Amino acid sequence: MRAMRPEWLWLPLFAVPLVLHNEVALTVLVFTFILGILAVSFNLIFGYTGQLSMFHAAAFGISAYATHLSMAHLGVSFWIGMVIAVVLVVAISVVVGTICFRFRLKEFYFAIVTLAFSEMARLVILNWGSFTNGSLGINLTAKPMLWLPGGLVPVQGTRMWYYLALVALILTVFVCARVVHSWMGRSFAAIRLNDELADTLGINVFRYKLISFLVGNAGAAFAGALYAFYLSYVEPGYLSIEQSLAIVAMALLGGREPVAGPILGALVLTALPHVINFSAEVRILVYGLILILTILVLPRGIMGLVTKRRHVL
Amino acid sequence: MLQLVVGQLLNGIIIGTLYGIVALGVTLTFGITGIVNFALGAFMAIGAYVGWYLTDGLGITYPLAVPLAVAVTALIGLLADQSLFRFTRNNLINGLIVSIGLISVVQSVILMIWTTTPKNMHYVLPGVLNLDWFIVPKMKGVVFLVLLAVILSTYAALTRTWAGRAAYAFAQAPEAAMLMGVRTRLLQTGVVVYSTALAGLGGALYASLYSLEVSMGSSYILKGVEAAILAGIGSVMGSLVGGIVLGVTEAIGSLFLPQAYRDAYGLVFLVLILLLRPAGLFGGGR
Amino acid sequence: MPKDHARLIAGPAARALALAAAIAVGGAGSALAQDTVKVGMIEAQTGALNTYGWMSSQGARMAVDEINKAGGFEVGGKKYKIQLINPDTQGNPQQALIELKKMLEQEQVKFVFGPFLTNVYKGVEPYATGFNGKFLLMGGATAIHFDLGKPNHDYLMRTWNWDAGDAGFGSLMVQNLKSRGAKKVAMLMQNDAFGHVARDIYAPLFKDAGIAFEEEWFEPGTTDFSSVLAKIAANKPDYLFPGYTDAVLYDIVRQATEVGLTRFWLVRGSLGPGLKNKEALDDYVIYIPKYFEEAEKSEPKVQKFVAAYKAFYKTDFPYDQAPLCSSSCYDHVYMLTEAMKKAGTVDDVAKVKEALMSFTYPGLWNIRYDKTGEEVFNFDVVDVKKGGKIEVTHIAPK
Amino acid sequence: MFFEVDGLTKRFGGLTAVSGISFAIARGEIVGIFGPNGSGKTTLLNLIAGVYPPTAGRLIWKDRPLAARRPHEVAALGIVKTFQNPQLFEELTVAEHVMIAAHLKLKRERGFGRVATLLEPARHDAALREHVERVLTLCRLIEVRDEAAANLSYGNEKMLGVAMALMCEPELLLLDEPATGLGQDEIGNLDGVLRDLRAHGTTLCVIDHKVGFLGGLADRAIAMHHGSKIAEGPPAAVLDDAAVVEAYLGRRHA
Repeated sequence: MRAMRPEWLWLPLFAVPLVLHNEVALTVLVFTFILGILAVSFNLIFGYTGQLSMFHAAAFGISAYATHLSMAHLGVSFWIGMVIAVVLVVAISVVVGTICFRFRLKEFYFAIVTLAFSEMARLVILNWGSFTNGSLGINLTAKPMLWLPGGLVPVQGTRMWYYLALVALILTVFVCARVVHSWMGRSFAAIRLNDELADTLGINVFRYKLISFLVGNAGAAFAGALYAFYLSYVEPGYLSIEQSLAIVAMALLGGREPVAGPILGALVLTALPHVINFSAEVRILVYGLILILTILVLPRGIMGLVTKRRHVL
Repeated sequence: MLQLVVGQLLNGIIIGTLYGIVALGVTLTFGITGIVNFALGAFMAIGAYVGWYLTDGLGITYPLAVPLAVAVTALIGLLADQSLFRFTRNNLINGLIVSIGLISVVQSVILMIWTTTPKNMHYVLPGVLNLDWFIVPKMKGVVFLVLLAVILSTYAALTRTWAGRAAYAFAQAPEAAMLMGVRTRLLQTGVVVYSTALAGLGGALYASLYSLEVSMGSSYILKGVEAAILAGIGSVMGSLVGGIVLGVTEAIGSLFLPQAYRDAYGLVFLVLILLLRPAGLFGGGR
Repeated sequence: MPKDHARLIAGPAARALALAAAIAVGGAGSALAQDTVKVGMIEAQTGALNTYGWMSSQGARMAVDEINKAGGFEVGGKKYKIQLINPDTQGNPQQALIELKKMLEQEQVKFVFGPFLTNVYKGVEPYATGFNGKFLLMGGATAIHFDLGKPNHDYLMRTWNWDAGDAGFGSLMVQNLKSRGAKKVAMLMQNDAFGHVARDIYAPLFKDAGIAFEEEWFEPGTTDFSSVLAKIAANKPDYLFPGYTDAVLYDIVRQATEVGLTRFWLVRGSLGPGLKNKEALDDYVIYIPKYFEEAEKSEPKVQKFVAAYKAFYKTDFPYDQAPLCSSSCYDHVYMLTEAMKKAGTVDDVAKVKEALMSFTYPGLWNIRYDKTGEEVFNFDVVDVKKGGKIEVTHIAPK
Repeated sequence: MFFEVDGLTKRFGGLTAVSGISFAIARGEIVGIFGPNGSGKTTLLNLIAGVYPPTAGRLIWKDRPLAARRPHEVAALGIVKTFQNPQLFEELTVAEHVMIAAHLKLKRERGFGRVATLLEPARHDAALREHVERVLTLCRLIEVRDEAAANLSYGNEKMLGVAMALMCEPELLLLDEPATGLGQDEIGNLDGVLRDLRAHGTTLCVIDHKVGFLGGLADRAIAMHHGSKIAEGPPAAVLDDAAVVEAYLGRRHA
């Protein structure tokens, strides 16, 4: 295996748009990649540190709005706007995370309190009409600009977005993999294993829980900005509970590890309704069964079929 | 103004009992099986739809339809426990996801049978009781009394009967309880089914007050969970009080603050309680 | 651990490719069959706000079924059948976008009905605009109103009566309300896209009419309104202006009467809530595009439709908001085929649009399009009095 | 003095788990704390490790009051405690478990510089792995280094707990009933490992109710009963102490 550097395995994905001239399939993949960023970053908190955060959709949505608003009101470019959004989300996460972890909220309590915070965020965005246009949402006409051979060009069209999203996803997986496969990832693992033990082993549980929460939400913010500007529309639905649950489902379905596992979940949940034309009732049924069977039959997700044993480090 | 406040105080208490009955189910299930059954909202919907169908569809008299609806719900609860929850005991996340999956399954079945158009049961007991300082719809009053009675008798049963004490003991110290001869399997199944029955009752009564649509349970399970945590998971009377606190917070909140934020008032309160008193209002150490 | 790392990337890559291929084939497989006209319908069949979309599909399915059973319709000496493509957007912009792309790029659909939901419309609008001139999007979403006539939006038509403007019924309704001596109106609207549009339309209309106006909002999914209604009742408004789907109206009207609010004025929703509470209320004034209960007696066409509906869906005919969408969409399908006959083409979008805007279709409703592409039809103001006595005023907009 | 416990008391509500205990530990010795179940041994250990704050009394570490509040701070100062029942990932290998425990060592060596290592995790891990080898050898786990924890014998599970604690390079290692549930030869093995540890300069404080094992190992014994110290001295003497005999035999004959 030494012969081949693993990163090379991404290469086929770069070839897809060249061989596959299918708008719909590419669109599904673009959404998959962006939601993949969301799921992978969520999994850092959930799969590796063992904290069931319900704040992920909020980070995703807040960033989508913040990116647009900073572009609209500060006149900055998409990329700067995104950085501002990420910073904002991280700042909010510091507050939320500090409250949750200082008070040692665990498991379900953590889930509920983070859920509460994301609901509050949703309600604020929904009702702060003058700023967010409330429930009508906002159409985003601006496009991210990129320096490419040929100067500064706007990212538009499915193919350009495909490559942007793919690179963003690889970046995210790379960063998460680096964190997970390092001493920091081992600290996360220790906390997931048993935070009292981690504590007696000299690991500052509060600090590392917070770090994973911040890094994860920063990933969500990254995804949120891309998603909103690919769809060219942002609405309060981004922060809905359904969205949070969908993210959890992606992580579980894909597999909590290895790092890229959740991408499979994102792929299946994004593509399924479009691949098979179920009637609405059947589709809901299938979705429910997927969740149930994943837990009862595929506890390690789709990846569990491929990887032999659980690799936590 | 004072009259308005007093009126909403009472109104909040009444609405709170509906949260309370769900909270009770949440708290019992969590205490005994270590999972949070989010599908209780779906079971509430089952109770509501079956109750509605029995009365308006089959013309069974409502007072008879309610227990029947509860029975049907409990039966489905038993089915769910044996086929699903049995495998997720004491695994919080798995239990959570499975119950969420179950919600979709239930919703899809309801859609297949009764479509998405909202259902409205004929008025069982129309009209209001007008004490000039407080107006309460008669049916709402009845629902309140029934739910109150059920919650109180559940409390009595848990504290006075052997099975109840066994359940309590188990919630405190499973191993010890097992040594005392508590039959874990049976107890856990019993509690899961009972909590679904409670949800079913809540639903069947709900049907007489509000119109039904498939996702009706989702807001109530959230409120139920909030109430349960508010009170401190594991406390029976607490779940009632928790529900009432939540109901009152919302009712009074909607008076002085925009109704649009109603759902947030309870949440803010919940977070504060959790931070100031992690074990909840009534819980011991967590 | 490079081995593991390798695997974790190989997995997704392989599967992504496989699936992409799957979809690609699926797309290619369904090439245009001869003498079928594909009609798309992009509506929410499930989700919190699915009523309109779901019922619309019901009407469209009926019409398509009837037309095909009758052997199709004839354009330029050739018989065409209709293939209805009717996925579920779940009210989710992402899924709607993908489904619309499927219709336009794989199925080569040229005529799409829907969406009713504003967020869905806004989600697909940027993409749809890129297809301007290549297809028609005939939707009921309030937001469509604001885009009609904009450059590159020739593909848009709005298939619902519009409150505002000269041809709109909003001002007529407000006049009607003023004539009832209303001085103070309290609005209780769902906190979503339409709710806000309604506020923006009616607040000024009330102002012009010299009617005082207060607003309250509630979250979708709310069922108990007693607190906010008590608050509203304390201000003693002459009329309550609640919104806006039957899913909430039944609860609002019932609970309003319980706190002593007995006069209602609605621009969306149905008679159902009013009739159900007829004993408790004094006045329930509602805009209804078509008062079925009455029309059924007088108009054979409506009789036929109701019968057909019962037969097709094997259910009773629910006399409320929903059938209105279904009947209008039933008409829309027929009207589209008529337009194609007039235009003598089933794929020249511009010609068909021109034809659509050139005539009044005498279906269940008398539908025509105004110059902007906005639908106009006669409507009724129905007034339910205490005890269920009903007064109907027929209004035909200019 | 290396480490001193001075009038340490812990009450849980009405129950007094530890009352006014005082003793000292010298560098390099093995102190054994006896006591029947429920005599407050484990609570005492948890108090030292910072798991709970004491109700009264002080801890003195190298002649200074122990400033640390939380266990991880205590561990950072060099006092590490093992768990009575090992807490393990069943799917992780022995070596990986010990790697998890390497955090403190890394922190000591690199401080915040360790953040930089995120850029090249693979490289500095190599150094760490050598250290892991050493610890595993010391704990006689080297043969099973690549076994998943699920396949370990109970004895090795507990030994792995010790290895993880050792990875923190403690100056004072607190062992919570290391011999409980072990068979004779496993105890023999444990005894050997602990003696080796002392030889490497680690100070040990071991609590157990296995009189035989601890009596043979400890340089000095402390006997506890109902939360208080009832005897202290050379193990043999302590074990002959009337009060101690009563605490044990009294119940054995009851």
